[in-house]
Amino acid sequence: MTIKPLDQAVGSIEAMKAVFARDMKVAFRQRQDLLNPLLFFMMVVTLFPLGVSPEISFLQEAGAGILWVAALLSVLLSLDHLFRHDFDDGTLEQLVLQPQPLFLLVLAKTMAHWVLTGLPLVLLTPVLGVMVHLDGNSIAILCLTLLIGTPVLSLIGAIGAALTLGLRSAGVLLSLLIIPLYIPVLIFGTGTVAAAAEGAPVGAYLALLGAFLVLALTLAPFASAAALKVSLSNS
Amino acid sequence: MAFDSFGAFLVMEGHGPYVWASYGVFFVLMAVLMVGSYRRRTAVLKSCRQRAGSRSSRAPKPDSGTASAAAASFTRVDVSQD
Amino acid sequence: MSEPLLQAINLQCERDKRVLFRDLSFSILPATVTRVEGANGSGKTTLLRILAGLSDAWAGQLLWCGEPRSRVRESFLRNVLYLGHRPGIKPLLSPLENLRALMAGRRPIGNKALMQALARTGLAGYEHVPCRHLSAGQQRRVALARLLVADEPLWLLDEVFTAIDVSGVAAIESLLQERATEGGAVVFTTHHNVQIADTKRLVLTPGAVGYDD
Amino acid sequence: MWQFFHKLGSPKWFYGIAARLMPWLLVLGLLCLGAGLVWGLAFAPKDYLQGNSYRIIFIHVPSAFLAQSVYIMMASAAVVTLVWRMKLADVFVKAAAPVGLVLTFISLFTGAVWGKPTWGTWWIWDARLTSMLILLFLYGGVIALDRAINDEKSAARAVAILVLVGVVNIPIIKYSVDWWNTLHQPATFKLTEKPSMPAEMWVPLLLSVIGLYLVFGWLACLRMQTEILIREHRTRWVQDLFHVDGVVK
Repeated sequence: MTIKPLDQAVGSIEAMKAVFARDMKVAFRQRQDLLNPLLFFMMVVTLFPLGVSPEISFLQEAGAGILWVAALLSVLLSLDHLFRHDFDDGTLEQLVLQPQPLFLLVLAKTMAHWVLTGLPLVLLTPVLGVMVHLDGNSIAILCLTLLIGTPVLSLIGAIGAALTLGLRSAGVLLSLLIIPLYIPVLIFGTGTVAAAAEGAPVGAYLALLGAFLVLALTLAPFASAAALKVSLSNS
Repeated sequence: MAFDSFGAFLVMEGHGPYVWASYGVFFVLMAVLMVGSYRRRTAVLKSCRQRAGSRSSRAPKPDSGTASAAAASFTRVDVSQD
Repeated sequence: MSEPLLQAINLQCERDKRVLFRDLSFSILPATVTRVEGANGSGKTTLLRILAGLSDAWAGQLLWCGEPRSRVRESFLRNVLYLGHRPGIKPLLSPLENLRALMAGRRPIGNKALMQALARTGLAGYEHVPCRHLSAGQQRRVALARLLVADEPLWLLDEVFTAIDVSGVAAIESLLQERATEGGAVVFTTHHNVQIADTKRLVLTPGAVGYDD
Repeated sequence: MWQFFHKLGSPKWFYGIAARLMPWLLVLGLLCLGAGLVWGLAFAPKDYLQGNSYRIIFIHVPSAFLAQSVYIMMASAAVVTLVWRMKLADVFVKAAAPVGLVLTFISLFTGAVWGKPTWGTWWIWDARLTSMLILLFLYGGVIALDRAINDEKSAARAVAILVLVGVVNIPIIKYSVDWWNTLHQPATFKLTEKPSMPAEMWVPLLLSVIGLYLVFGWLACLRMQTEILIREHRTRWVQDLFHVDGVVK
């Protein structure tokens, strides 16, 4: 008596859903961790009026940039956890051994990461925008750029998180590797708000940010998946 | 020659410090890089040579990478011996 | 004799400039139980990770059903179940949620069967308790519950008996035995004194490698 | 063809070729570089706008140029590492990255020093300098990652992935920095862009670029040899390098 090799596997979409659902569930069991990036975001923004100047004119001019930098740093801070817990408890090994293409599963994980960190940051932005005296139009544009930009941050960051998995001082190394790659998104994110403040049309810039997102969506999961395999092979 | 004298060449109409600082940094860094790389190879070659020498003088081992582990006894160690 | 599931030809592994094993050739046939043996550091875990497709630190050939493994990777992954040192259990989730998540990508199974599997591993009543409140042995039992519902023809089990009590070990022995008579193949490592009839032995000794039936 | 490819990837073969090539690379490289720099420093006419400070161009441009092409070369090697797993490719990446870092630093430093007499300030957030600064970060990241991973094979593949991700980003970074630059300051006059450069200026510039390329070739060969010796010191052919008829040389 033998068992015939199996050929039918669970579809990729179903598998992605399961990965996404598990990450959400784990995150909501530990709600405090969800608040940390948001608190960090608010604190970094608070540092600028205190450290530089609370003058309305300065804040109006620098506000969009401050919020973008703060959002970027909070995403960066949260990236270290993206794969680390899974790596420590062995879930990641099982993920890599799933029969579906790994880059899709990684994409599902990255999407969960964005929903849990990027999206709350965007939702919090109007409040902080008012605190740095941005006008309504600028706040709307800023939210829009963050909405398109933060998924890019998560996608690119996942590559760094996968590369530095299991290394000593992974957190600092992760920032070193990833910050240079964040620069284009930052430039266009804040640039769009600045252009809008001057009354220039921003459609083209938003489209460009969208192009970044599409590019990151198509390429980054492959790089993250390859990096995950390398990191696991090394462990 | 674009300059009238050697002195003028050094001063470069006031731009001398900038030009010479740039060239200085370039030469120093390139020299450090080149000499450093060369000396590193020399050191590695030396250690390889020593290894080759020690290997040819001793009986050749089949493979140094796979030393067999001695059987462990887990008997207690007498710490008063020294 | 049936076709081998997994075949290793002249497998060699080098880690940190140290050769763990070389010229290792063997076949894993259906309906067999193979025990990988060797001292600490002889490369048992590494071998299982290589066989599972987790580690790249190898040279040689690995065939799955007669074809190079890299060419049939997707089908290979569907047909192999690997349980490692780290059992893949999320401390924040309950045994039921963990088991469901682990099966989701391979063989989605209804709640009833999952509950039954958990009950049969001795976790009845703990199905909804977050795993971090369970003992190490109980957490491992959650991972082992997969074996009760898994349909993969080849199981690679690394140190499955760790933290399992005596009666549990006996139960797992008979589970593996039964799996082999059903036609599945099992490769496992352990330092426990395990009695499974007709166990093949794959002995890893530094430098030289022996394989006897 | 395949045999040739294999031979190309063999460290032993490369070691021999490099040893034969290196003297030529060094001598020709130093000659070109020396000729270009002496010409540029002492004989090229002075620039009518910037005066003598423009003579920094003869090291600034070659090092900036090379710093960028070294990264492109590393990216090509990274593809080879990931696709064909050729050992030599990752030896090259490892050997070249620190050289690229130093060249990037030189171009940044000379750019900053050049800025002082030209713009009246040491640092200006000019598009070129900013791009080079980001390139410096990219090099730093590559080297840091390589140092952090102990296992040679894993390090090679991880670094290859990072270099490739970086090279996809370089044009995007360059484009966005250019755009950012026009947004924030109307273009003043650029350091290295001249409407038309007389031959007495561009010939020495070309000479020093070629010279620096050759010197880089020498450096890369040298550092790759070192890395190969470290990795292969246990193999037969390395041992044989030191034996002639059983006697240690």
